[in-house]
Amino acid sequence: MKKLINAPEDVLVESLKGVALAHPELSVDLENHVITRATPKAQGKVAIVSGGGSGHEPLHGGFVGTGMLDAAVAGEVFTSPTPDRVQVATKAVDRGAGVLHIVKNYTGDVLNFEMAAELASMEGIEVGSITVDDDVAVQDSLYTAGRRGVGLTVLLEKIVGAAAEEGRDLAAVVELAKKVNGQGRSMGMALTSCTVPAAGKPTFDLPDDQMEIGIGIHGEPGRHREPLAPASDIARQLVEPILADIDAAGPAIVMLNGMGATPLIELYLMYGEVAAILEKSGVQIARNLVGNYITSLDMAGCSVTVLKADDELLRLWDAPVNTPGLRWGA
Amino acid sequence: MKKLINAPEDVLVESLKGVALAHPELSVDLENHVITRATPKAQGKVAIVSGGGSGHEPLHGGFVGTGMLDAAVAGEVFTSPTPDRVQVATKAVDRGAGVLHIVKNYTGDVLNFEMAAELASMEGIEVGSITVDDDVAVQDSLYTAGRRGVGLTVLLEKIVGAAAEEGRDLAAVVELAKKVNGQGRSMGMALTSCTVPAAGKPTFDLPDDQMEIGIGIHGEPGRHREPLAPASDIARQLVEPILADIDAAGPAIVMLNGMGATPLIELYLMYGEVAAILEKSGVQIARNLVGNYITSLDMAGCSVTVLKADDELLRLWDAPVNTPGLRWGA
Amino acid sequence: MAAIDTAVLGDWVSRFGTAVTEKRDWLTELDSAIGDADHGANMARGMSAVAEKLSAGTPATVDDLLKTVGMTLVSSVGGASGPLYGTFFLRMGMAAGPVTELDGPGLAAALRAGLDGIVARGKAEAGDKTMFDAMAPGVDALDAALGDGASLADAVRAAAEAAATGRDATMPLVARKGRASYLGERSAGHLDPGAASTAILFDTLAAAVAGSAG
Amino acid sequence: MAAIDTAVLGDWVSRFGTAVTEKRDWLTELDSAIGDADHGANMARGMSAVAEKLSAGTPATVDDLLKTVGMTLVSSVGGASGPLYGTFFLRMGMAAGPVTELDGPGLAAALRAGLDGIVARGKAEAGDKTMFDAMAPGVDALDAALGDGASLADAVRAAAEAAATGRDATMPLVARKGRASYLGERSAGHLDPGAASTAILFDTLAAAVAGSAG
Ligand SMILES: Nc1ncnc2c1ncn2[C@@H]1O[C@H](COP(=O)(O)OP(=O)(O)O)[C@@H](O)[C@H]1O
Ligand SMILES: Nc1ncnc2c1ncn2[C@@H]1O[C@H](COP(=O)(O)OP(=O)(O)O)[C@@H](O)[C@H]1O
Ligand SMILES: [Mg+2]
Ligand SMILES: [Mg+2]
Ligand SMILES: [Mg+2]
Ligand SMILES: [Mg+2]
Repeated sequence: MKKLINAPEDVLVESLKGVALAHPELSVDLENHVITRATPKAQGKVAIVSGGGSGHEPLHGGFVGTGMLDAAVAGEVFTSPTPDRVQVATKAVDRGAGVLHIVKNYTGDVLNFEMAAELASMEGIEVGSITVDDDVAVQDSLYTAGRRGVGLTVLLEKIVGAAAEEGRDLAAVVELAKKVNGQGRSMGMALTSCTVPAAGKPTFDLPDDQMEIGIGIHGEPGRHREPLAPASDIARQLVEPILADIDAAGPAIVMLNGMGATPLIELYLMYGEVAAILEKSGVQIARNLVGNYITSLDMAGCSVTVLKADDELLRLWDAPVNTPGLRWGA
Repeated sequence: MKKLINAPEDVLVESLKGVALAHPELSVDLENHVITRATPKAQGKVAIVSGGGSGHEPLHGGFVGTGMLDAAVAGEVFTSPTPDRVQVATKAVDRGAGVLHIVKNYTGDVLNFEMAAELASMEGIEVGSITVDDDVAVQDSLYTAGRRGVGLTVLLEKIVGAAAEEGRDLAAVVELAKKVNGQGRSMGMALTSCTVPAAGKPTFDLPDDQMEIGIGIHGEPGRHREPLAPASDIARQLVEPILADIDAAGPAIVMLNGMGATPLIELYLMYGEVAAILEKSGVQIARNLVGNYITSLDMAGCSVTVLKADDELLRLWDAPVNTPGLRWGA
Repeated sequence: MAAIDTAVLGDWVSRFGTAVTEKRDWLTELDSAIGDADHGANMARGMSAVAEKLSAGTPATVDDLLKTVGMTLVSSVGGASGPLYGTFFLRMGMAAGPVTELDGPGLAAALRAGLDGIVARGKAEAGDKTMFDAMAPGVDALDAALGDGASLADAVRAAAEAAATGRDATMPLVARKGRASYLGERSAGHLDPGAASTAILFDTLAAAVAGSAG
Repeated sequence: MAAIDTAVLGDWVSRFGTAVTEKRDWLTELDSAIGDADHGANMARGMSAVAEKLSAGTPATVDDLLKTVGMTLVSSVGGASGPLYGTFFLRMGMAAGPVTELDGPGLAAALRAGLDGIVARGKAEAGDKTMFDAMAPGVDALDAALGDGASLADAVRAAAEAAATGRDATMPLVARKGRASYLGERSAGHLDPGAASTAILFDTLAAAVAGSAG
């Protein structure tokens, strides 16, 4: 395992220490692994908390700041945080107007955030919750854990964060979150596995001439393994299942996301391929993000997220945001 | 070779196509591989052109925009661009006040930009030039090619870009560039080699338990190979040679840069280690950058840059910048 | 021996902690194949927090002991297994109440309550390829053995064997819950990591009961 | 044969292009060891641009031909080798002037001018481990052979041999110029890629002259 770390068990806290030193505009609770804004938002506004296992940076800690999250709770690598810590974050940021929990749809995240919401309501804090489930690699069904939450989480945190900043109430913010979740879908692929520090070796073996299609963001192997293909072919394999799942014709926000170890030169190349296919299919890319926004440690690969957008979503997208990971208008 | 590409020979142009689609605020000349601002700066202001081999993204194309570069010229991967293309960029952005060429100190870049400056002066464009040479891994000497230009280039482009935006004249901008270059130093290391698409395999072999200290940004092997060490030890090996080369006590701008394949969780951890050593040595980190800013394709590893700063540099650093790779205040 | 006291339950918890720590790499290996490579680390972290919590001394009542274990797991593990195992111990403790020992039926009822808690949280059904598939056969076997008049020691041994069989039976299943479900058909051919740790849970229970009898 | 015309020079350029393209992987391999793994790609790209440029027909005069080659290299290669080889051909052409053929001394003077151009741009000295270390011995050997009364064909063959010897002699050197200099002591033990392409340059010159004589 080749990583810039000391002991595997210290990775999370030591990385959070670096975040604290690098970002005086954030407050980092090293005991509870909670990142909040150093300057809280105004009283009476809905607060937004997200969190989950670590290893997806900049998600979620890198999206704490004006116009996006109020707090992020960082679990161990790929392990959702515990309810008591989510509750610490929830209490810390509540400004009297309730708190939205943004949860990625994994059994662990869902259960821990559920328990946290129970704790919060016991303390009289109103909690709303959205479970993001945008990954078309996974079939949705009443009898399974359902689709995973992946790339759309980034877009949702931005848009919902802007709405909360505007002063919408909790019900309206939850409503908006549901709308975004309903209109966005993602699909990812990997060229290599990632290596969980505590495990010390790659989660799966992938021969030099193979790739995984339909991976998640935790080093889970994908739905199927295929011979390595040109970027244009990979783009097709990512975009087609998305367009088969939602009617995305019209304006959209599109993210071409890197999984952590793929350099920007390749991500832009992939974006070119993806954009070409989307435009041919009637998707009109109104806004885009290209880069590493929701990663899977040191996995090489990428994912595509398409969010059907209307004027409201575009306006909220364009609203000022000031976080380590996304910043404009501020 | 596992990359999100089509044919190796098309990587550069196809990646530039993606940049063009992703960034309507930029103009991309796909024939000459030149990226400029879609809206040029005001007449009478000094323009800034940089460039070099590709494979270091976001450098340089990702730093084109208000407050930073006017144009970037992208050579083939790790190969400096040709003089005629540098000249195309120079002519395109000259607003009558002269053009600064920011050149990283590599024989190829120096020679091609030198010839480009000759072409420009033949066409009556005043060109100033700064050769960035900040890499303390390489010994400076009159009889060698001298130190390489690495991480400091990012900081210099930001600061000098802000000065040009303010309306300083070419002589003053060159003067400032020299000052920055004199006060900044960098040092890098690699956990893995990168793979040049046209070469198809890693530039060097690095066993699983070894690392390279003192690498550049072109997959050049470093000055020495060592057993893999904990992050705290690596931090020491990067910071000490910098502090041995310049007296950096007092305020500084510090960058902890990823080489392309190292995820943010590790970069923040390294930043924590580096910051601790620097603070202990009397360096007071006034501003910082943590992330992938000047990369070496898919190399895993990092570099540290320390720029001794005064009020002038900090003010220029804080000035608004609006580029794909760096953005604040805009 | 017809009943077990808090010392035996404490011994169970401690043996479980030792065993998941010893088998940590194996559990993580199983989770690498169809999950996210952390089940061993999760269980070891949780049970070492439990050991630390109990190092001051075993609580005097069964419910205090089991609820402490449950709360500690909930607040130290995270992931799916944290709330699930945490709820298991919490519900076990709530079912047992403020007693100082459990007889066979009492133990069986507490375990059944723990199992129900896991189902209430995670909605797993038989054959979903989860810890349920080791735990339900274990609890059923305990009920059956006690019903057949077996001694407590023999009954928990039978439960441990049934849990192990249940664990092994997860091998061919296609997962429908948890992370492994994302793999679809590819999840078949691997043991479920949570079923594996549950088999350890029952095995260490049998060992603790046997140890106290010896 | 005491002189070579533009057809022979055109043949040289075309042979050089073919040879660097054939040896592209080897040149890149050499550049991987002590540089940035692109010398093969650079030379192949440049010489294929030259071939394309000349496909319309060989210019009528020596200076036109060589300057076209030089300008094309400058504007298609980049890196260190682009301006260096480009300057080499540009200066060769300028020294030759608008003639239609070069005799031995004319060729030697043109090559010397090219070499001087490389030095003017790159400031390399003997032993710096660059293309200079193959080129200077080649040009010196040509002068010496012609001075000894050798035929043009024999003289360029001697030059090619000297360039190859010069290339081989770069092996133990510690680089002081170009990218390889960053490696310090670690650059010793490897051939310099630019010296390797320069040896090919002289070898194909000898082949072109021999071909025209045959
Ligand atoms: N809905 C569920 N009901 C019961 N058990 C479940 C459920 N989902 C997951 N599990 C169990 O949890 C185990 C995984 O635990 P662990 O790896 O610690 O958590 P995570 O999946 O969050 O990484 C699975 O092997 C499975 O036995
Ligand atoms: N200052 C110099 N003078 C002469 N030749 C040089 C000089 N610097 C580099 N070279 C030659 O250039 C070769 C490298 O060319 P190439 O790999 O194409 O360019 P780059 O080093 O820019 O990648 C070296 O092997 C060396 O022979
Ligand atoms: Mg997990
Ligand atoms: Mg090069
Ligand atoms: Mg797991
Ligand atoms: Mg080279």
